[in-house]
Amino acid sequence: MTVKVLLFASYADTLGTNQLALDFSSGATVGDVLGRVRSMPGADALPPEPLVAVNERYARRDQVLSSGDEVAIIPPVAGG
Amino acid sequence: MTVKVLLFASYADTLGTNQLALDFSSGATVGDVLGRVRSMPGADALPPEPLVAVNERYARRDQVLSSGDEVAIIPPVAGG
Amino acid sequence: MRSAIVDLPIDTAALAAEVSRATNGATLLFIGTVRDVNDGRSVTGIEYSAYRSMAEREMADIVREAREKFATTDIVVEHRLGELAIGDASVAIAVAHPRRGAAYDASRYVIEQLKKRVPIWKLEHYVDGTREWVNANGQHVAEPAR
Amino acid sequence: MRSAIVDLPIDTAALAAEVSRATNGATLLFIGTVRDVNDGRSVTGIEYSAYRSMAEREMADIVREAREKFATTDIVVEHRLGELAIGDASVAIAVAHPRRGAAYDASRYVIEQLKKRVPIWKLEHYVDGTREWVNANGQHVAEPAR
Repeated sequence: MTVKVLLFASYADTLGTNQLALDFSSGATVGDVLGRVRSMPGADALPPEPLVAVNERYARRDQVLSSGDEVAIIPPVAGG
Repeated sequence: MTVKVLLFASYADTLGTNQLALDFSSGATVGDVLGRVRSMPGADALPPEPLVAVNERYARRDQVLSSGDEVAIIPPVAGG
Repeated sequence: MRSAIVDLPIDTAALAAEVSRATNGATLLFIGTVRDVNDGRSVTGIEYSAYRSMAEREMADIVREAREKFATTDIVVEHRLGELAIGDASVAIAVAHPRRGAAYDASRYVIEQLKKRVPIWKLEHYVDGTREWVNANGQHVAEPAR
Repeated sequence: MRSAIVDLPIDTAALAAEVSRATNGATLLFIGTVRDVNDGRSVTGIEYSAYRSMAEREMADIVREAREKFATTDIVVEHRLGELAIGDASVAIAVAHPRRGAAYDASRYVIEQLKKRVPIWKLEHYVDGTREWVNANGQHVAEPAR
Protein backbone atom coordinates (compact mmCIF):
# COMPACT_ATOMS: atom_id res chain seq x y z
CA MET A 1 0.00 0.00 0.00
CA THR A 2 1.05 3.57 -0.58
CA VAL A 3 1.16 6.16 2.17
CA LYS A 4 1.48 9.87 1.50
CA VAL A 5 3.92 11.60 3.85
CA LEU A 6 3.77 15.36 4.37
CA LEU A 7 6.66 17.41 5.72
CA PHE A 8 6.47 21.01 6.88
CA ALA A 9 8.59 24.00 7.85
CA SER A 10 12.00 22.99 9.25
CA TYR A 11 11.35 19.29 8.52
CA ALA A 12 10.66 20.02 4.86
CA ASP A 13 13.91 22.00 4.74
CA THR A 14 15.76 19.16 6.43
CA LEU A 15 14.57 16.54 3.94
CA GLY A 16 14.54 18.84 0.95
CA THR A 17 10.92 18.04 0.10
CA ASN A 18 7.46 18.59 1.50
CA GLN A 19 5.85 15.39 0.24
CA LEU A 20 6.79 11.72 -0.18
CA ALA A 21 4.90 8.66 -1.41
CA LEU A 22 6.14 5.56 0.36
CA ASP A 23 5.15 1.90 -0.10
CA PHE A 24 4.54 -0.39 2.87
CA SER A 25 3.14 -3.83 3.37
CA SER A 26 -0.26 -4.12 5.02
CA GLY A 27 -0.26 -3.59 8.81
CA ALA A 28 2.41 -0.89 8.75
CA THR A 29 2.22 1.65 11.57
CA VAL A 30 3.08 5.29 12.09
CA GLY A 31 6.29 4.07 13.72
CA ASP A 32 7.20 2.19 10.53
CA VAL A 33 6.74 5.35 8.47
CA LEU A 34 8.91 7.33 10.87
CA GLY A 35 11.61 4.65 10.68
CA ARG A 36 11.63 4.79 6.90
CA VAL A 37 11.73 8.60 6.79
CA ARG A 38 14.51 8.67 9.33
CA SER A 39 16.67 6.48 7.07
CA MET A 40 16.58 9.13 4.35
CA PRO A 41 19.42 11.60 3.69
CA GLY A 42 19.43 14.51 6.14
CA ALA A 43 16.71 12.97 8.30
CA ASP A 44 19.00 12.36 11.25
CA ALA A 45 18.27 15.99 12.14
CA LEU A 46 14.65 15.06 12.96
CA PRO A 47 13.92 14.74 16.69
CA PRO A 48 13.60 11.18 18.07
CA GLU A 49 9.86 11.52 18.68
CA PRO A 50 8.31 14.04 16.32
CA LEU A 51 4.58 14.79 16.40
CA VAL A 52 2.65 12.87 13.75
CA ALA A 53 -0.85 13.28 12.37
CA VAL A 54 -2.75 10.75 10.31
CA ASN A 55 -5.46 12.22 8.11
CA GLU A 56 -5.24 15.52 9.98
CA ARG A 57 -5.51 14.00 13.47
CA TYR A 58 -2.62 13.64 15.91
CA ALA A 59 -1.70 9.94 16.08
CA ARG A 60 0.37 7.57 18.20
CA ARG A 61 3.32 5.51 17.01
CA ASP A 62 1.35 2.27 17.07
CA GLN A 63 -1.53 3.44 14.86
CA VAL A 64 -1.98 1.01 11.94
CA LEU A 65 -2.21 2.68 8.55
CA SER A 66 -4.41 2.06 5.53
CA SER A 67 -3.62 2.62 1.91
CA GLY A 68 -4.01 6.27 0.95
CA ASP A 69 -3.56 7.56 4.48
CA GLU A 70 -1.95 10.97 4.77
CA VAL A 71 0.81 10.92 7.39
CA ALA A 72 2.12 14.33 8.42
CA ILE A 73 5.31 14.76 10.41
CA ILE A 74 4.74 17.91 12.38
CA PRO A 75 7.44 20.26 13.69
CA PRO A 76 6.82 21.92 17.05
CA VAL A 77 3.90 24.24 16.38
CA ALA A 78 4.36 27.99 16.71
CA GLY A 79 1.11 29.63 15.74
CA GLY A 80 -0.34 32.68 17.35
CA MET B 1 -16.17 73.55 61.40
CA THR B 2 -18.23 72.84 58.33
CA VAL B 3 -18.06 69.52 56.51
CA LYS B 4 -19.52 69.00 53.05
CA VAL B 5 -21.39 65.71 52.72
CA LEU B 6 -22.05 64.19 49.29
CA LEU B 7 -24.75 61.63 48.60
CA PHE B 8 -25.12 59.58 45.44
CA ALA B 9 -27.46 57.28 43.57
CA SER B 10 -29.86 55.42 45.89
CA TYR B 11 -28.56 57.31 48.95
CA ALA B 12 -29.32 60.66 47.32
CA ASP B 13 -32.82 59.38 46.55
CA THR B 14 -33.22 58.16 50.13
CA LEU B 15 -32.30 61.50 51.67
CA GLY B 16 -33.84 63.63 48.95
CA THR B 17 -30.62 65.56 48.33
CA ASN B 18 -27.14 64.99 46.97
CA GLN B 19 -25.31 67.47 49.15
CA LEU B 20 -25.36 68.68 52.76
CA ALA B 21 -23.27 71.15 54.72
CA LEU B 22 -23.03 70.09 58.37
CA ASP B 23 -21.36 71.81 61.32
CA PHE B 24 -19.26 69.88 63.82
CA SER B 25 -16.94 70.76 66.62
CA SER B 26 -13.23 70.20 66.10
CA GLY B 27 -12.12 66.55 66.32
CA ALA B 28 -15.25 65.15 64.70
CA THR B 29 -14.78 61.86 62.86
CA VAL B 30 -16.32 60.12 59.87
CA GLY B 31 -18.39 58.17 62.37
CA ASP B 32 -19.79 61.41 63.79
CA VAL B 33 -20.86 62.52 60.30
CA LEU B 34 -22.55 59.18 59.68
CA GLY B 35 -24.37 59.43 62.99
CA ARG B 36 -25.69 62.90 62.14
CA VAL B 37 -26.76 61.88 58.64
CA ARG B 38 -28.48 58.80 59.96
CA SER B 39 -30.62 60.96 62.25
CA MET B 40 -32.12 62.74 59.25
CA PRO B 41 -35.56 61.95 57.77
CA GLY B 42 -35.48 58.84 55.56
CA ALA B 43 -31.91 57.97 56.51
CA ASP B 44 -32.90 54.84 58.41
CA ALA B 45 -32.83 53.16 54.98
CA LEU B 46 -29.04 53.58 54.81
CA PRO B 47 -27.08 50.42 55.61
CA PRO B 48 -25.44 50.24 59.05
CA GLU B 49 -21.91 50.52 57.63
CA PRO B 50 -21.91 52.39 54.32
CA LEU B 51 -18.69 53.05 52.43
CA VAL B 52 -17.32 56.52 53.06
CA ALA B 53 -14.70 58.58 51.25
CA VAL B 54 -13.00 61.69 52.56
CA ASN B 55 -11.61 64.01 49.89
CA GLU B 56 -12.03 61.26 47.27
CA ARG B 57 -10.25 58.54 49.28
CA TYR B 58 -12.00 55.67 51.02
CA ALA B 59 -11.85 56.32 54.75
CA ARG B 60 -12.43 54.53 58.05
CA ARG B 61 -14.97 55.47 60.71
CA ASP B 62 -12.33 56.83 63.07
CA GLN B 63 -10.74 59.26 60.62
CA VAL B 64 -10.68 62.75 62.13
CA LEU B 65 -12.01 65.49 59.87
CA SER B 66 -10.85 69.02 59.13
CA SER B 67 -12.90 72.01 58.15
CA GLY B 68 -13.80 71.94 54.46
CA ASP B 69 -13.38 68.17 54.10
CA GLU B 70 -15.61 66.53 51.53
CA VAL B 71 -17.23 63.42 53.01
CA ALA B 72 -18.95 61.15 50.47
CA ILE B 73 -21.31 58.40 51.52
CA ILE B 74 -20.93 55.82 48.80
CA PRO B 75 -23.54 53.25 47.78
CA PRO B 76 -22.30 49.82 46.69
CA VAL B 77 -20.45 50.54 43.46
CA ALA B 78 -21.74 49.05 40.22
CA GLY B 79 -19.51 50.29 37.41
CA GLY B 80 -18.45 48.26 34.43
CA MET C 1 -1.24 54.78 30.16
CA ARG C 2 -4.49 56.66 30.46
CA SER C 3 -7.87 56.45 32.12
CA ALA C 4 -10.93 58.58 31.63
CA ILE C 5 -14.58 59.01 32.44
CA VAL C 6 -16.33 59.92 29.18
CA ASP C 7 -19.79 61.07 28.15
CA LEU C 8 -19.71 60.03 24.50
CA PRO C 9 -19.58 56.55 22.95
CA ILE C 10 -16.27 54.75 23.52
CA ASP C 11 -14.24 54.16 20.37
CA THR C 12 -13.01 50.70 21.34
CA ALA C 13 -10.91 50.18 18.20
CA ALA C 14 -9.11 53.44 18.93
CA LEU C 15 -8.27 52.22 22.44
CA ALA C 16 -6.77 49.03 21.04
CA ALA C 17 -4.74 51.08 18.56
CA GLU C 18 -3.59 53.39 21.33
CA VAL C 19 -1.77 50.62 23.22
CA SER C 20 -0.25 48.92 20.17
CA ARG C 21 3.53 49.02 19.98
CA ALA C 22 6.18 47.03 18.13
CA THR C 23 7.50 45.49 21.35
CA ASN C 24 4.12 44.00 22.25
CA GLY C 25 3.01 40.55 21.14
CA ALA C 26 -0.47 40.58 22.64
CA THR C 27 -3.24 43.14 22.78
CA LEU C 28 -6.32 42.47 24.87
CA LEU C 29 -9.45 44.57 24.54
CA PHE C 30 -12.21 44.11 27.12
CA ILE C 31 -15.57 45.70 26.37
CA GLY C 32 -18.35 45.75 28.94
CA THR C 33 -21.75 46.18 27.30
CA VAL C 34 -25.30 46.80 28.47
CA ARG C 35 -27.26 43.52 28.56
CA ASP C 36 -30.93 43.22 27.71
CA VAL C 37 -31.63 41.09 30.77
CA ASN C 38 -30.36 41.39 34.33
CA ASP C 39 -31.41 39.11 37.13
CA GLY C 40 -34.27 37.84 34.97
CA ARG C 41 -35.76 41.27 34.21
CA SER C 42 -35.95 42.81 30.74
CA VAL C 43 -33.77 45.90 30.61
CA THR C 44 -34.30 48.69 28.08
CA GLY C 45 -31.30 50.81 29.06
CA ILE C 46 -29.06 51.92 31.89
CA GLU C 47 -28.22 55.34 33.24
CA TYR C 48 -24.67 55.44 34.62
CA SER C 49 -23.73 58.09 37.17
CA ALA C 50 -20.60 58.61 39.24
CA TYR C 51 -18.79 60.53 41.91
CA ARG C 52 -16.86 61.74 38.96
CA SER C 53 -13.71 63.26 40.47
CA MET C 54 -13.18 60.28 42.76
CA ALA C 55 -13.97 57.82 39.98
CA GLU C 56 -11.28 59.39 37.81
CA ARG C 57 -8.84 59.25 40.70
CA GLU C 58 -9.58 55.59 41.49
CA MET C 59 -9.28 54.61 37.83
CA ALA C 60 -5.93 56.36 37.58
CA ASP C 61 -4.79 54.54 40.75
CA ILE C 62 -5.88 51.18 39.35
CA VAL C 63 -4.03 51.75 36.09
CA ARG C 64 -0.90 52.74 38.01
CA GLU C 65 -1.17 49.59 40.12
CA ALA C 66 -1.55 47.45 37.01
CA ARG C 67 1.52 49.10 35.48
CA GLU C 68 3.55 48.18 38.56
CA LYS C 69 2.20 44.65 38.91
CA PHE C 70 2.39 43.68 35.25
CA ALA C 71 5.26 45.85 33.98
CA THR C 72 3.54 47.57 31.11
CA THR C 73 2.59 51.17 30.47
CA ASP C 74 0.31 50.15 27.60
CA ILE C 75 -2.98 50.32 29.47
CA VAL C 76 -5.96 52.51 28.57
CA VAL C 77 -9.35 52.49 30.30
CA GLU C 78 -12.49 54.46 29.57
CA HIS C 79 -15.82 54.32 31.42
CA ARG C 80 -18.84 56.03 29.97
CA LEU C 81 -21.57 57.81 31.94
CA GLY C 82 -25.10 58.85 31.00
CA GLU C 83 -27.93 57.05 29.23
CA LEU C 84 -26.78 53.86 27.52
CA ALA C 85 -28.80 51.58 25.29
CA ILE C 86 -28.61 47.77 25.02
CA GLY C 87 -25.31 46.76 23.47
CA ASP C 88 -23.58 50.07 24.19
CA ALA C 89 -20.10 49.84 25.67
CA SER C 90 -20.07 51.12 29.24
CA VAL C 91 -16.39 50.34 29.83
CA ALA C 92 -13.43 49.39 27.67
CA ILE C 93 -9.96 48.33 28.75
CA ALA C 94 -7.12 47.94 26.27
CA VAL C 95 -3.87 46.35 27.44
CA ALA C 96 -0.86 45.38 25.38
CA HIS C 97 2.15 43.46 26.58
CA PRO C 98 5.10 41.54 25.17
CA ARG C 99 3.59 38.35 26.68
CA ARG C 100 -0.04 37.28 26.46
CA GLY C 101 -0.29 35.89 29.99
CA ALA C 102 0.51 39.26 31.51
CA ALA C 103 -1.91 40.98 29.11
CA TYR C 104 -4.78 38.76 30.31
CA ASP C 105 -3.81 39.19 33.96
CA ALA C 106 -3.49 42.97 33.70
CA SER C 107 -6.82 43.32 31.87
CA ARG C 108 -8.55 41.18 34.47
CA TYR C 109 -6.94 43.10 37.33
CA VAL C 110 -8.20 46.41 35.97
CA ILE C 111 -11.82 45.31 35.46
CA GLU C 112 -12.05 43.52 38.83
CA GLN C 113 -10.62 46.47 40.73
CA LEU C 114 -12.80 48.88 38.77
CA LYS C 115 -15.91 46.93 39.74
CA LYS C 116 -14.87 46.92 43.40
CA ARG C 117 -13.61 50.45 43.91
CA VAL C 118 -14.67 52.98 41.31
CA PRO C 119 -17.71 54.95 42.53
CA ILE C 120 -20.06 54.48 39.59
CA TRP C 121 -23.71 53.46 39.83
CA LYS C 122 -26.30 52.25 37.43
CA LEU C 123 -30.01 52.90 37.30
CA GLU C 124 -31.59 50.17 35.21
CA HIS C 125 -34.66 50.93 33.15
CA TYR C 126 -37.08 48.05 32.68
CA VAL C 127 -39.63 47.21 30.03
CA ASP C 128 -42.44 47.97 32.49
CA GLY C 129 -41.22 51.56 32.92
CA THR C 130 -39.77 51.08 36.40
CA ARG C 131 -36.18 51.92 37.27
CA GLU C 132 -33.92 50.50 39.94
CA TRP C 133 -30.44 51.11 41.26
CA VAL C 134 -28.38 47.99 40.82
CA ASN C 135 -25.25 47.13 42.67
CA ALA C 136 -22.46 44.79 41.74
CA ASN C 137 -23.77 42.09 44.07
CA GLY C 138 -27.02 41.97 42.13
CA GLN C 139 -29.03 43.67 44.87
CA HIS C 140 -31.65 46.13 43.72
CA VAL C 141 -32.94 49.27 45.37
CA ALA C 142 -36.13 50.67 43.91
CA GLU C 143 -35.92 54.29 42.88
CA PRO C 144 -38.53 56.37 44.74
CA ALA C 145 -41.44 57.61 42.62
CA ARG C 146 -40.68 61.03 41.13
CA MET D 1 -19.05 30.39 16.19
CA ARG D 2 -16.47 30.41 13.45
CA SER D 3 -12.79 29.81 12.85
CA ALA D 4 -10.70 30.43 9.77
CA ILE D 5 -7.23 30.50 8.33
CA VAL D 6 -6.94 33.69 6.29
CA ASP D 7 -4.42 35.20 3.89
CA LEU D 8 -5.44 38.84 4.15
CA PRO D 9 -5.18 41.24 7.12
CA ILE D 10 -7.54 40.37 9.98
CA ASP D 11 -10.28 42.93 10.58
CA THR D 12 -10.20 42.71 14.37
CA ALA D 13 -13.00 45.22 14.93
CA ALA D 14 -15.24 43.16 12.65
CA LEU D 15 -14.54 40.05 14.74
CA ALA D 16 -15.56 41.87 17.92
CA ALA D 17 -18.74 43.06 16.20
CA GLU D 18 -19.47 39.54 14.98
CA VAL D 19 -19.78 38.14 18.52
CA SER D 20 -21.73 41.04 19.99
CA ARG D 21 -25.25 40.24 21.13
CA ALA D 22 -27.77 41.83 23.48
CA THR D 23 -27.52 38.95 25.96
CA ASN D 24 -23.76 39.40 26.40
CA GLY D 25 -22.25 41.70 28.98
CA ALA D 26 -18.59 41.18 28.11
CA THR D 27 -16.67 41.05 24.86
CA LEU D 28 -13.01 40.09 24.87
CA LEU D 29 -10.81 40.59 21.84
CA PHE D 30 -7.34 39.04 21.86
CA ILE D 31 -4.94 40.14 19.14
CA GLY D 32 -1.57 38.47 18.66
CA THR D 33 0.87 40.72 16.82
CA VAL D 34 4.32 40.37 15.32
CA ARG D 35 6.96 41.72 17.72
CA ASP D 36 10.10 43.53 16.63
CA VAL D 37 12.29 41.48 18.96
CA ASN D 38 12.21 37.80 19.79
CA ASP D 39 14.67 36.15 22.12
CA GLY D 40 16.89 39.22 21.92
CA ARG D 41 17.13 39.32 18.12
CA SER D 42 15.77 42.15 15.96
CA VAL D 43 12.95 40.83 13.79
CA THR D 44 11.89 42.51 10.54
CA GLY D 45 8.95 40.24 9.73
CA ILE D 46 7.55 36.72 10.00
CA GLU D 47 6.35 34.29 7.39
CA TYR D 48 3.56 32.08 8.73
CA SER D 49 2.87 28.74 7.08
CA ALA D 50 0.58 25.87 8.04
CA TYR D 51 -0.66 22.39 7.40
CA ARG D 52 -3.71 24.27 6.33
CA SER D 53 -6.47 21.66 6.25
CA MET D 54 -5.43 20.24 9.63
CA ALA D 55 -5.00 23.72 11.11
CA GLU D 56 -8.56 24.57 10.10
CA ARG D 57 -9.79 21.33 11.63
CA GLU D 58 -7.92 21.83 14.91
CA MET D 59 -9.14 25.41 15.20
CA ALA D 60 -12.73 24.28 14.63
CA ASP D 61 -12.26 21.59 17.31
CA ILE D 62 -10.87 24.12 19.78
CA VAL D 63 -13.78 26.49 19.22
CA ARG D 64 -16.24 23.64 19.72
CA GLU D 65 -14.50 22.64 22.95
CA ALA D 66 -14.63 26.24 24.19
CA ARG D 67 -18.34 26.39 23.37
CA GLU D 68 -18.96 23.29 25.51
CA LYS D 69 -16.71 24.31 28.39
CA PHE D 70 -17.84 27.93 28.64
CA ALA D 71 -21.39 27.76 27.33
CA THR D 72 -21.24 30.35 24.60
CA THR D 73 -21.49 30.15 20.83
CA ASP D 74 -20.10 33.67 20.48
CA ILE D 75 -16.54 32.76 19.61
CA VAL D 76 -14.68 33.72 16.42
CA VAL D 77 -11.03 32.98 15.65
CA GLU D 78 -8.91 33.91 12.66
CA HIS D 79 -5.26 33.09 12.05
CA ARG D 80 -3.40 34.71 9.20
CA LEU D 81 -0.73 33.09 7.04
CA GLY D 82 1.91 34.55 4.72
CA GLU D 83 4.35 37.43 5.12
CA LEU D 84 3.55 39.62 8.11
CA ALA D 85 5.25 42.86 9.13
CA ILE D 86 5.96 44.13 12.66
CA GLY D 87 2.70 45.00 14.38
CA ASP D 88 0.52 42.97 12.02
CA ALA D 89 -2.11 40.77 13.67
CA SER D 90 -1.29 37.09 13.19
CA VAL D 91 -4.24 35.83 15.23
CA ALA D 92 -7.40 37.35 16.67
CA ILE D 93 -9.92 35.76 19.01
CA ALA D 94 -13.23 37.43 19.82
CA VAL D 95 -15.39 35.98 22.58
CA ALA D 96 -18.57 37.38 24.07
CA HIS D 97 -20.41 36.05 27.08
CA PRO D 98 -23.07 37.16 29.55
CA ARG D 99 -20.38 37.05 32.30
CA ARG D 100 -16.88 38.49 32.04
CA GLY D 101 -15.14 35.68 33.93
CA ALA D 102 -16.23 33.12 31.36
CA ALA D 103 -15.26 35.46 28.51
CA TYR D 104 -11.69 35.71 29.86
CA ASP D 105 -11.47 31.98 30.47
CA ALA D 106 -12.82 31.05 27.04
CA SER D 107 -10.49 33.48 25.27
CA ARG D 108 -7.51 32.15 27.18
CA TYR D 109 -8.51 28.56 26.50
CA VAL D 110 -8.66 29.19 22.76
CA ILE D 111 -5.26 30.89 22.50
CA GLU D 112 -3.48 28.36 24.73
CA GLN D 113 -4.91 25.39 22.83
CA LEU D 114 -4.19 27.07 19.51
CA LYS D 115 -0.55 27.53 20.48
CA LYS D 116 -0.29 23.89 21.55
CA ARG D 117 -2.16 22.09 18.80
CA VAL D 118 -2.69 24.05 15.60
CA PRO D 119 -0.03 23.16 13.01
CA ILE D 120 1.25 26.60 12.10
CA TRP D 121 4.90 27.58 11.89
CA LYS D 122 6.79 30.80 11.71
CA LEU D 123 9.94 31.69 9.88
CA GLU D 124 11.40 34.81 11.46
CA HIS D 125 13.32 37.28 9.34
CA TYR D 126 16.09 39.15 11.14
CA VAL D 127 17.75 42.49 10.55
CA ASP D 128 20.93 40.74 9.41
CA GLY D 129 19.06 38.99 6.59
CA THR D 130 19.01 35.54 8.19
CA ARG D 131 15.81 33.58 8.75
CA GLU D 132 14.98 30.92 11.33
CA TRP D 133 12.09 28.66 12.16
CA VAL D 134 10.86 29.45 15.64
CA ASN D 135 8.85 27.18 17.83
CA ALA D 136 6.61 27.99 20.72
CA ASN D 137 9.26 26.92 23.24
CA GLY D 138 11.62 29.56 21.91
CA GLN D 139 13.90 27.07 20.22
CA HIS D 140 15.28 28.11 16.86
CA VAL D 141 16.19 26.03 13.85
CA ALA D 142 18.26 27.82 11.22
CA GLU D 143 16.81 27.67 7.75
CA PRO D 144 19.25 26.03 5.33
CA ALA D 145 20.89 28.36 2.83
CA ARG D 146 18.83 28.61 -0.36
